[in-house]
Amino acid sequence: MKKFINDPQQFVPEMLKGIALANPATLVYVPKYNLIHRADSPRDDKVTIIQGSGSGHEPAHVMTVGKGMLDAACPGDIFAAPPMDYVYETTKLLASPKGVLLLVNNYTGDRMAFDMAQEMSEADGVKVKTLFINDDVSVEDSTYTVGRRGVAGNFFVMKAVGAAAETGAELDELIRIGEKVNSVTRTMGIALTACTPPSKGSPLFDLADDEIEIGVGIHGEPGRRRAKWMPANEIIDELLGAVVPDLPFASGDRVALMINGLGGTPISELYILYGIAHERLAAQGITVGRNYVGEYCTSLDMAGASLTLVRLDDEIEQLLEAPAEVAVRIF
Amino acid sequence: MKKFINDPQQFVPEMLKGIALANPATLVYVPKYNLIHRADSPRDDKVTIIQGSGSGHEPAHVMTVGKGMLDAACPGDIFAAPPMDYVYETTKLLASPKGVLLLVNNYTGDRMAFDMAQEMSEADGVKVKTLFINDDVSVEDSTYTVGRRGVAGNFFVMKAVGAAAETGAELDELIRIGEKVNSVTRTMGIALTACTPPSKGSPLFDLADDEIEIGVGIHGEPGRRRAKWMPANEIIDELLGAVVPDLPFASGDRVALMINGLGGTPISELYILYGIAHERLAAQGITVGRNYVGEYCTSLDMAGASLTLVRLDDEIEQLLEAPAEVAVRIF
Amino acid sequence: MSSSLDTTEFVVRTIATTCVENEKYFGDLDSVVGDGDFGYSLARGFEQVLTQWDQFDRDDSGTFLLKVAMSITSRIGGTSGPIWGTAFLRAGTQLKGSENIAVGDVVTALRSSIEGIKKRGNSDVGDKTLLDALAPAVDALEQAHDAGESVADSVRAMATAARTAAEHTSTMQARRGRASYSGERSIGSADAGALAVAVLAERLAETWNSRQPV
Amino acid sequence: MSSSLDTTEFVVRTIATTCVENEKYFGDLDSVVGDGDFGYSLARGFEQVLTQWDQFDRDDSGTFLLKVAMSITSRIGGTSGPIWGTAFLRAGTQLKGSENIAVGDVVTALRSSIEGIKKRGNSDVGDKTLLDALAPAVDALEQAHDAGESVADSVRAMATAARTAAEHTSTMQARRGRASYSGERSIGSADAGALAVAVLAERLAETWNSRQPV
Ligand SMILES: Nc1ncnc2c1ncn2[C@@H]1O[C@H](COP(=O)(O)OP(=O)(O)O)[C@@H](O)[C@H]1O
Ligand SMILES: Nc1ncnc2c1ncn2[C@@H]1O[C@H](COP(=O)(O)OP(=O)(O)O)[C@@H](O)[C@H]1O
Ligand SMILES: [Mg+2]
Ligand SMILES: [Mg+2]
Ligand SMILES: [Mg+2]
Ligand SMILES: [Mg+2]
Repeated sequence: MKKFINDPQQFVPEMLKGIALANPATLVYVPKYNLIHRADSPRDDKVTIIQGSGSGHEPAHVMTVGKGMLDAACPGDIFAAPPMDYVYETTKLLASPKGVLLLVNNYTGDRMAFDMAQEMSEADGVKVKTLFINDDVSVEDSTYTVGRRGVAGNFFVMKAVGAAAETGAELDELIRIGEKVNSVTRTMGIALTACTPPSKGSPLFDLADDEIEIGVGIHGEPGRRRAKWMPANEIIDELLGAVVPDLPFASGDRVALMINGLGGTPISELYILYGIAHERLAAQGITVGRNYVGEYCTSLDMAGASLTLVRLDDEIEQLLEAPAEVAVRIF
Repeated sequence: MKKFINDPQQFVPEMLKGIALANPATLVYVPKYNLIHRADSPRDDKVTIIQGSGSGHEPAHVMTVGKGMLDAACPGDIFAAPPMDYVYETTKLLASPKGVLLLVNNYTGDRMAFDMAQEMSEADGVKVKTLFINDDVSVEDSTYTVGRRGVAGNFFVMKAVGAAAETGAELDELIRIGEKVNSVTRTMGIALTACTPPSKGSPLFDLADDEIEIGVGIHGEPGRRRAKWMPANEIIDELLGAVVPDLPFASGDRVALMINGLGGTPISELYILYGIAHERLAAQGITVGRNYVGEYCTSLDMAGASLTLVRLDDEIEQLLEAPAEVAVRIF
Repeated sequence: MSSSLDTTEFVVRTIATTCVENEKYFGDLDSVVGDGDFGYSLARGFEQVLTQWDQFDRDDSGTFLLKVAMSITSRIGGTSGPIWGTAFLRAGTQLKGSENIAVGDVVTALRSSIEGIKKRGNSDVGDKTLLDALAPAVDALEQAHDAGESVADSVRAMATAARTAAEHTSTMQARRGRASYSGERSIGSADAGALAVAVLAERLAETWNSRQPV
Repeated sequence: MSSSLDTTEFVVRTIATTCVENEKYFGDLDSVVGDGDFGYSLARGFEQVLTQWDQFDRDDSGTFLLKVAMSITSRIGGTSGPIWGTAFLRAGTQLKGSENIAVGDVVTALRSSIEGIKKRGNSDVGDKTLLDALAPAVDALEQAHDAGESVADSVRAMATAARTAAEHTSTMQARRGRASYSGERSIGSADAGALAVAVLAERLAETWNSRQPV
C-alpha cells in the first residue's frame, strides 16, 4: 500500500486537522468527536443540519460543511459509522431552538448510531428529526435486506435541505423537502478497481485486470454482478439501464445528472461518461437541466464512477441553484 | 488497462464533447482544433488568454476556461503539445484588438508550437505575446537542459492574468503580472504510482510496491530520484526541503500553498499533506494566506501529489481572490 | 463476591485482548462480503477498554460491565459499536447488584444480551450475524451446566457449539448487515461476527483453567 | 522527371507506413525516460498523410514534400510535430522546382532538414536526439555514393550508419527534449527519435530493390 499517510490510525484525525487548518475562519474542529462544524453554528434562526457516516468518502461529508450545506459532520473511522457518542455530543453541542436535522445514509451501523443519539438527545429536550437517504438502485429493497444504500445521491438531499435551512425553513419543512428529493433520486456505481483501506493495507477485494464490479457500494461492498471490462458506451448503458426504469424517469422529464468519481478516476474520464450519458438521455427525451461532474462521494482510492439522476421540479431546481460555500475549494 | 473509454484515439474528443455538453450556455467546442472557448470570446475590451499544452492534465486547462480565467484552451493529444495549427487557428479565431496572451508551460514541444503560431499570427497582424511558465524546482535550469518545466503552479499565473484581463488590463500589463507570479511560484511533485496513457494501455514506468518517484513530472517523466515509500511527514519534508530554499521563501513571508492531486490520489490524503505542510511552514515563520487543496494539474490516473508555494503580495493576493467561473463544477 | 468480579474481569480482559490481537484476522473476514472495518473497530474499542481498565467502577460485576459498555459505545463505530455496546449494556443491567454470580445468572445475562442485539439490529437468529454463533453457544453452556459439568467443561462446550455454528453460517444467505447487499453471493463464506464469537469463546475455554475456577 | 517523384512517393510512403506499424514500439521507446506519446504522435500524423495521399499536389518532389509537411504540422503535436514538420518543410523547399533529383540533391535536402531541426529545436548533434542518428546517416549516404556505390547500396550504408549511431545514443546524456529532465538517468537507454530514424532507414534499405531503381 502506498498512500500519503503517517499512521493508519491517524488517517481521519490528520485529514480533519488539515481541513480545519485550511479553513480557520469558517470551520471549527473538535478532535474528541471527529467533529467539523461551521464557526457560526448553532444559530437560533436556523435548523442545524448534521451528517455522520464513515470516513473514506471525501469530500462527503466533512468537506461539505459550510453555508448552504451542512452545519456539521462527525464521521466515524474509515467505512465505519460514527460511534453513537459522537452523534449525541455533536447534536447536543450544536442544538438550535429550531431543531436539529440528522442526515443519515441508510446503513445498519449509521441507522443504529443515529437512532440511539436521537433518542438520547430528545431525552435531553432537543428537537431532532432524522432523514434517511437510500438512492442506490443496485440493492433490492425487501424485508430480507436492510434496504437500499445511501450513496452519491445524498449530495442532492444535503444541498436542497441546506439551501432551505439557510432561508429559515422549519424542521418539518426540511423533512418534507429532503424526503421529496430522496424519492426522486437514483444512483448506481461501477468499480474498475477495489479500494485499499489504510488499516488493511491491501485491496478490499480482488478484481482481475479485465473485470469490473457493477452496482458496487461506496464501501467496496460487492455489487450486482461482476462483468468483463466494457467500453464507456456500454458502461453508460448498464448504468442508465438500471437507473432510468427504477423511478422511472420518462420522456419529458428534466433531470440533474451527476457523474461521480469514486476517488481514483481522473476527471477526464468522468467527462467522457458525462457526454455519453447526456446524449443517451436526450435520445430518450430526457433533458439534463443541471449537471455535476467530479468527486462528490468517493470510496477511498477506488477507480470507478457512479451515475445519479434526480427528477427536477421548480422547487428542487431552485434549491440546487442556491449558492453554497463549502470547505473544499477547487478553484 | 481499465478506464472509462471507448477508443484511446477518441479519448480527447469525447472528453471535450462532454465538457461542451455540460456547459452549453458558456462554452463552445470546435472539434477540428480540440478547441474549447468561452461563448463570449473574443471581446474588444479584453485581451484574449489562450493556453495549450497536452491533454491528460485535467482540469488543466480545458476545464478552466471561463470568466476570470482562460478564454480558450486548445490541447493536443495525451501528453503531446498541440499541433502548431491548433494554436494558430485558435489565435486567429479569438484575436482581440487588445491582443492575445498565450500561456505556455515550458516544454520543448509546447514552446515550438506556440513560437511558430505566434510568428504566423503576427504575420497576419494579430498582436500576440507569449508567457512561459516554469515553476518546477525538480529540474535544474542550465544550458544543458531545456529549463524548468511548467507544472501545477501554472494555475496561479492563469488565475492572476485571468483576473487582471477581466478588468481590462493591457497585454503588457498581463505579461508583467504573469512574469511576476511565475517568478515567485515554486512546485515539486511526488509519484506513488505511474500513470497509464490510454493509447499505451500499460503504466508508463515501473514503480515497485514500496517505491516512490521524487520530483516527477506531470507527464510521468522520471524525477530527481527514486526512493522507498516514506510517511506523509517525510514526504512533506522532501517537498518543502526542495521548494522553500529555491526562491527562497523565508520567515515573515505570506504564501499561497497548493497541494495538488495528480489524478489517482483521493482528496482525504491531500488534506493530510496540507495539514502537515501548513504546520511545518508555520514553524518556519511562513504564513499560509491562501490554500488550494484538490486537483489542478493532473497526470492522468497517477497517484501522487505536488506542493506549490507562491509568495504573496497585495497585488497577487487580490488577483487570486477575484471571482472566477470555470467550466469544471465541483459544488 | 469478589471472585465473581475476578471472573468477570478475566472474561472481559480475555475478550479485549483477543479482539486486539485478531484485528487483522477479523478485518480480513469482514472483507469477503463486507467493508473490512470489523477488526479495526473492535481493536480500537477494546484497546480503549484496556486503557481505561483501572478507572472502571467495580462495585459489582454488573456495574463493571456497564462501564465497559459505555467505553465501547464511545469509541466503536460501525454496526459493531451499537451491537457490542448493547450486549455489554444488557448483561451489565442484568447482573447489576448481584454479588454471587452462578452459571445460571450468566446464561440469563447472555440471553438478555441476545435480546438486546436482536432489538437493536432488528435481526434474529438465521439472518447470518453473530447471533447465529452466540445463541447456540449460550444454549450449549446452559445444557452442559444443567448436565452437571464443571464450569470449565461448560465453557468448553460453549466454545465447541460456537465454532460449529459459526462455520455453519457459510451455508446461509445474509439478511441483515452489509453482507445482505451481496444477496446469494454471501453464501459460501462464514459471517465475520459469528466467527469472532467462536474465536472469543475458544480463547475463554483454553485459558479458563489458567485462572482460579469460579 | 516522374521517376524522381515516384522515388519521393516511395520514400514518404515507406516512412508513413513504417511509423504507423511501429506505433507501439516507438511509444515504448519514449516511455523509458520520456512520456510515451512519440509512437502515437507519429502514427496519427502519418495516418493522416496516407489518408490525404491522393490529394497532395504533385507538381514536383519538392511541392509534394511541402504538402506532406503541412499535413504533418496540422496533426502531429508534441515535439515531433514541429521537428518532423520542419524536416519535411526544409527538404521540400530545397527540392522545389527540381525535376531530376540526384543522390547529391537528396544529401543537400537532408542537410537542410538537419539545419532546420537544429534551429527549431535549439539543439545540435550530441544532445541525444534524432539528430544523432540522422546526421551520421546522411554522411554515410554521401560517402557511399561518392565512393561510387549504387543507390541501393548507398541507402544500405545509410541504414547501417543510422543503426550504429542510434544504438550509440544509449551512452549519451540527454541535453534536449523531455529526456534531459532525467539527467544522468537518461544514460543507458537509446533515444527514441534516433532509433526511429534507424528503423525507417533500415526499412528503406530493405525495400529499395522491390521498386524501380532511380
Ligand atoms: N442487524 C444486525 N444485527 C446483528 N448483528 C449484525 C447486524 N448487522 C451486522 N451484524 C454483525 O456485525 C458484523 C459486521 O460488523 P461491522 O463490520 O462493524 O459492520 P459494518 O461495517 O457493516 O457497519 C457482521 O459480521 C454481523 O455479525
Ligand atoms: N530539441 C530537440 N531537437 C531535436 N529533436 C528533439 C528535441 N527534443 C526532442 N527531440 C526528439 O524528439 C523525440 C521525442 O519526441 P516526442 O515524444 O514527440 O516529444 P515530447 O513528448 O517530449 O514532446 C526524442 O526522442 C528526440 O529524438
Ligand atoms: Mg463499516
Ligand atoms: Mg509529449
Ligand atoms: Mg464492516
Ligand atoms: Mg514524448
